[in-house]
Amino acid sequence: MSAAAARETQAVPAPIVRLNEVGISFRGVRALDGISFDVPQGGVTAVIGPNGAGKTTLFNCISGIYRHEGEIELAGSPIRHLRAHQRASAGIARTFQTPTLLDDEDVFANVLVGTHAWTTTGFTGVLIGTPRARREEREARDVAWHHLTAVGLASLADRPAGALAHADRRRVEIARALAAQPRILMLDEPAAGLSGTESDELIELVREQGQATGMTSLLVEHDVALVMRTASWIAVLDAGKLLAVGEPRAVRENPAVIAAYLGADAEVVA
Amino acid sequence: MSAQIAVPNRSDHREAVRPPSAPNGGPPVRPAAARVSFWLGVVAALLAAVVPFVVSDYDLFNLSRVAAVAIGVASLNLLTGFSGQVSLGQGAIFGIGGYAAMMSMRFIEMPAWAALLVAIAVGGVVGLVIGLPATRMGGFNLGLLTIVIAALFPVLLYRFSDFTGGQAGVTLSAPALPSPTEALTDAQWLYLVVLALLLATIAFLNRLVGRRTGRALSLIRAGRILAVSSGVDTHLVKLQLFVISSMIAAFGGAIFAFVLGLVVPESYPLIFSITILVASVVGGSRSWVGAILGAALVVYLPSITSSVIPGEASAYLAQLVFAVVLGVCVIVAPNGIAGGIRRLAIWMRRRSRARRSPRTAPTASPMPETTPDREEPR
Amino acid sequence: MNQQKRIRGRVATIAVAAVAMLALAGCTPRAAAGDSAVADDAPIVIGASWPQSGPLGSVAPGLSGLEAAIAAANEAGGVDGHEITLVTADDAYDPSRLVENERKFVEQDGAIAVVNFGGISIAGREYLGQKNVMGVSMAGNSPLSDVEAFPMQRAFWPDVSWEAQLQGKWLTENKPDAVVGYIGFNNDLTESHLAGLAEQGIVPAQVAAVAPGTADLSAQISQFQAAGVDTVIFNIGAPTGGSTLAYMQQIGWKPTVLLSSTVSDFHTVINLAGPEAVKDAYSFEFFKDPSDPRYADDEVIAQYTADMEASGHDADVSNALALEGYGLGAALIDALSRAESYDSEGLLTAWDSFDSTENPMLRDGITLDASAHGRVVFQYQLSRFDGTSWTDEGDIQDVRDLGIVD
Amino acid sequence: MTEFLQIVLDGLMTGVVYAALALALGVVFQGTGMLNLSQGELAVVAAYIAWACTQAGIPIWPAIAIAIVASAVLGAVIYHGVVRFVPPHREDSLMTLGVTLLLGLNAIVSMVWGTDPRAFPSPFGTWVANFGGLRLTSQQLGGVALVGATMLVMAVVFTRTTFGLRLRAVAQNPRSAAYLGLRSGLWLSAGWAAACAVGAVAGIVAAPTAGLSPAMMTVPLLMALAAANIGGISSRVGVVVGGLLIGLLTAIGGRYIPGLGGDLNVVFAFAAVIAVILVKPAGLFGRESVVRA
Repeated sequence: MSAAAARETQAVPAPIVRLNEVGISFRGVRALDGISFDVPQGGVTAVIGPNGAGKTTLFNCISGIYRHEGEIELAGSPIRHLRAHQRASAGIARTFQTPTLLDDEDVFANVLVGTHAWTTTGFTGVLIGTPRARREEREARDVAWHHLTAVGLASLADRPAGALAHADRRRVEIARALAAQPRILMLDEPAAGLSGTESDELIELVREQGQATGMTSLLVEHDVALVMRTASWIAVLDAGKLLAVGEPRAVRENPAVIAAYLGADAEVVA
Repeated sequence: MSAQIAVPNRSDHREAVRPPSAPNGGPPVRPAAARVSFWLGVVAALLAAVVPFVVSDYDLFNLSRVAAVAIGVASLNLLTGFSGQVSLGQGAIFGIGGYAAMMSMRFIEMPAWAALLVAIAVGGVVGLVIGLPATRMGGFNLGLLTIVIAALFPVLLYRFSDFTGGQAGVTLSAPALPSPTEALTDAQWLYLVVLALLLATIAFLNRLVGRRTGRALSLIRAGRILAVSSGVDTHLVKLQLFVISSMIAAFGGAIFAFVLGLVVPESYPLIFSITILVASVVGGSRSWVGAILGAALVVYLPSITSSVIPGEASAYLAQLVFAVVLGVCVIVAPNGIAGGIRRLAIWMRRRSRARRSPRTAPTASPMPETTPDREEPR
Repeated sequence: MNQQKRIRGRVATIAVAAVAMLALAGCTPRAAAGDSAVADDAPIVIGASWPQSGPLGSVAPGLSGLEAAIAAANEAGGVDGHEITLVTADDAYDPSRLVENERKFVEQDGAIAVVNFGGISIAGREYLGQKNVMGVSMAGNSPLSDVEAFPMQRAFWPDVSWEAQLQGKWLTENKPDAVVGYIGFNNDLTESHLAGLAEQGIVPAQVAAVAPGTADLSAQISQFQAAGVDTVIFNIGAPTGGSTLAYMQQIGWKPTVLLSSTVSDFHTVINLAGPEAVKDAYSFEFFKDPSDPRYADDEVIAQYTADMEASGHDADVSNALALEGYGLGAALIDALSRAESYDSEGLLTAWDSFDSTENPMLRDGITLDASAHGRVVFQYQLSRFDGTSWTDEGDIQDVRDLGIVD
Repeated sequence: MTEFLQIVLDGLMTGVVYAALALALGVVFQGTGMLNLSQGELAVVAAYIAWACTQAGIPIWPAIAIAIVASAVLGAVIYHGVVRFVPPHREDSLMTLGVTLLLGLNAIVSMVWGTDPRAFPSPFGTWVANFGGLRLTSQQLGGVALVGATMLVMAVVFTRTTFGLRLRAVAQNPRSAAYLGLRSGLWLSAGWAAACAVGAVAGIVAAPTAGLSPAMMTVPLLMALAAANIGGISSRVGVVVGGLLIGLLTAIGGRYIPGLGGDLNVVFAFAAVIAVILVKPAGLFGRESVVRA
């Protein structure tokens, strides 16, 4: 199926993110090739695929870490020319495969840094302490506190982040990403290293946030069962190419997906 | 290109997330420990202000030197401790500030305050020039770039001796900051002025790292990917950081020159720049108190060890002791003396808490390897 | 466990208290600093801030010599019954430590004079002037001749530019067509030296001004050779001078070599280069070298050696700098013995009235003389190295007679 | 032309010392993340040990062997006794530790052997090779041979032996090496030992020319830092080429660029370094790490 055809058949009414022929090569190896699909506004969209399919690379393209080919639109405006930090300010937030925290700062500070994306005070504003800067600071702390409470870690606010258990690190990272008040939140394998209930709780948390604010979640995940339970829209990558995109049921039944991705282990999906 | 992106509906959903009523009493605004250290800082500052009426002019001279060096160390703390950029050239910028101030006083006959402003401005320009390539580098490369600047600075001072006075440097025929009143000697007045400037610098820096800008620095320190993904324009922030840090270093250097009454090339060899880094790390690079402690250590320790240790090879034995003390500090207190003291304080507080409620407390669990040592002095 | 913790807590408390005590003990209370005039039998205090470590740690033997001279004088009953107390401190060739030391000497020890080694003495001139305390530096740097602006500062070695003029004069007379190459440090000593040469019409065709610590000058030597240099003037100390001479010897390049007096001693140059490499080099000398075989039976050197050994500095005996420090000490004692009062003013007046005064450091026939420049040595002996020893060439030359200094 | 070639040769010969020192820096940096500012002083210690051995009547070559072995042991001891206590990500602490080692070793050398420069006999004799108007001293040729041989040995050890492979595994990723059952501490101290042995060769090659003194390696260390940068500190070939390049650029810059002279010639070399790292931050031979989250 050609990319254009895919778009035609799988187009969604109001995409928050629209990928158009996104591609990238590393030392001649084609890591992503002509990826085009839409991420619908709201809800949870998952990107799945075997190891090395290019899922994290795709995240890095969307968030602007890599210079990529093709165009990406966020809420209808092209963002290809925007650098990573500008895309973050435009409303793209993300987490990482292994949670990266400021280990020597406390948990609250770790969530507070997330607000950087939507606050604007610069060096001069901070030094002079304008009323606007103070208002913004107060607002940032409120938002950070809200999300820290939401992930259930308020009681650990003054603990150093370096001393947290893995599950709590994930939570702090998600609280940080939420504190950025993104329009789209990209979660890179949020369930890795978590128990079933823990990961369900996390996804539920994100989903609630999406319902409250209209935020879209984009998820890279290995746990196919989890994806099938939670995602309303799924894109499948294999070896840098888009295999299929659509609703979970449609994807599950797509023969190309079953052949390439699920292979012999097809019953996992069922 | 402006970082301001039109994001419709942004404010709408911000309203939505506003907590209806902050649970648990809302975000922790200022922990009790910070309040304690604030008052401790006030007491220390008051004590420092009383000192000139107690000790001799000679001691005041040394204390003034410590304060001036501390400003330089604090400027490096901003760079190294708070944003993770290790610079080995801060001593050269310190020296450039000294030369800028002394030359504008000596040759253009500026008043001292104007000379300080000139030093700050020159420091800013130098910071910009270093910052432009430096923002593209990190770690090892930045270390090299700055070590070159430090190594070349004294050579250039000799090379352009018509301008810089060569070995004789630039001297003032009268104290840069003479006492305005009979009641205070020049040394007392100078000390008080330098102390006030140090405290003002620290207040300024503390403000800078406390709010949004400080968070940007923390993100940069944690890594470029995290920083840009969180919306930090790392190039811009690093450039601003270099400019600000260099301005403060030059400011400290100008004050140091005023304290000494002269600038000569031998004051700023490569080892001086390295010493500033040592002071920063050993004192505690994420603490302003650490900057003062580090400065005191590098100013006092060599003289103390060489006066305490008698005998033929005393100078090198003193150097050995100095090196061992520094090495032990680096290993025992990875977050510097200030970090070590903080850790001790936390440990003692926990211990007393544990003693009060022996059942509930998980009793003196070994201290976590990393403790938050964001200092809020004063 | 609990016991252990309590002990640890106590240790911490004690440690904090101890640090606070130490900090306080390090300071001295504010008190009216007394007059620096010396009571009847009180010791005369002289401070010496000298590089004993750091980039110029190798000049430390100079201080040993000074200490030996003072110790010997005290052994002999001091000056008119007054013992001389020499307070020393390491400045690691760091100007701010030098000033710190000087302040300590003056404000806490009551020193009437401060002795330094080198160019960084410039840093202390202003302060000593304010406090009216005499300063003596070993250095030959030209800025230290500025007695008018800094009336309390004196220097012991002659100005380097004078010797440069002697070299220039010698070249014009003996080798008028010389193509000169110059090797020196990249500091004001080189500047003063080149200025002195220019005064006599000598402009080196090639100048290598290198950073201290540079050792490998093979590229510079190639450049000299290619430019047809046939005379090389060295004003560069250890290790560069010695290793460069050795390299020239090895590649078989033998231009006329002129060594500056302060870089012509056995200890730092000749032993390093090997005597063969220095053979037939010229130097305008004013001080003796205790390592030079020609002084093996010299009485003054024997006395110097005995004094060094008596004061426990025998390790440095063979170092010419130690002898120069000894000479500086002897000059101070001589001035003190003639001083009318044992304070800065008295010492300074006496220092400014040397008149054909003998000094153990100086070569035979050379004496100390007072002058308006604050310098005290004006005579040089042209010498040639014969492979084992420096031998005299012609008579002693006096820069005042030659019109180099008025 | 002859002069130019001669200066090129002289520059390259000087660069040999930088190359060896830079190689030592690279090995330590890769293993422990430490920019070891004391590497030069460690080389000085080695040279003094060799000299002390000759003073004690041991012939020059055995003395050199003893010095190299002693340096290796010293390196392992320093890693084991001091460096391993500082975590690899604390760049600033590690650099400070390097400074304290530098000061401490300098003090010890000064106390034991004094600060006066001493003549260090060339192990290669004092002959000169002349060819086509150019000349090389025995010391220059021998230095090249010795450093070259050392590098060859290093290359063989690193790429052809299990010892070297393990060393590289640990250096590149101590944590995953631990999973493989390699005791990273042991291997990292082996890395330090190897680095200090190479550094010792640098010191011994430099000493006859420079004259033995505690500050002998200060300038070469600076040049080695530049060499490591221009070539890429992660590449063993890179640092060696970098060292030769820096020696060459310094010599040529001092001769042919007016106004640089013998002290600012480093400016030219460093300007080249900065130009290179702006274009290629990992250095000429360094592997560009692909940005990954």
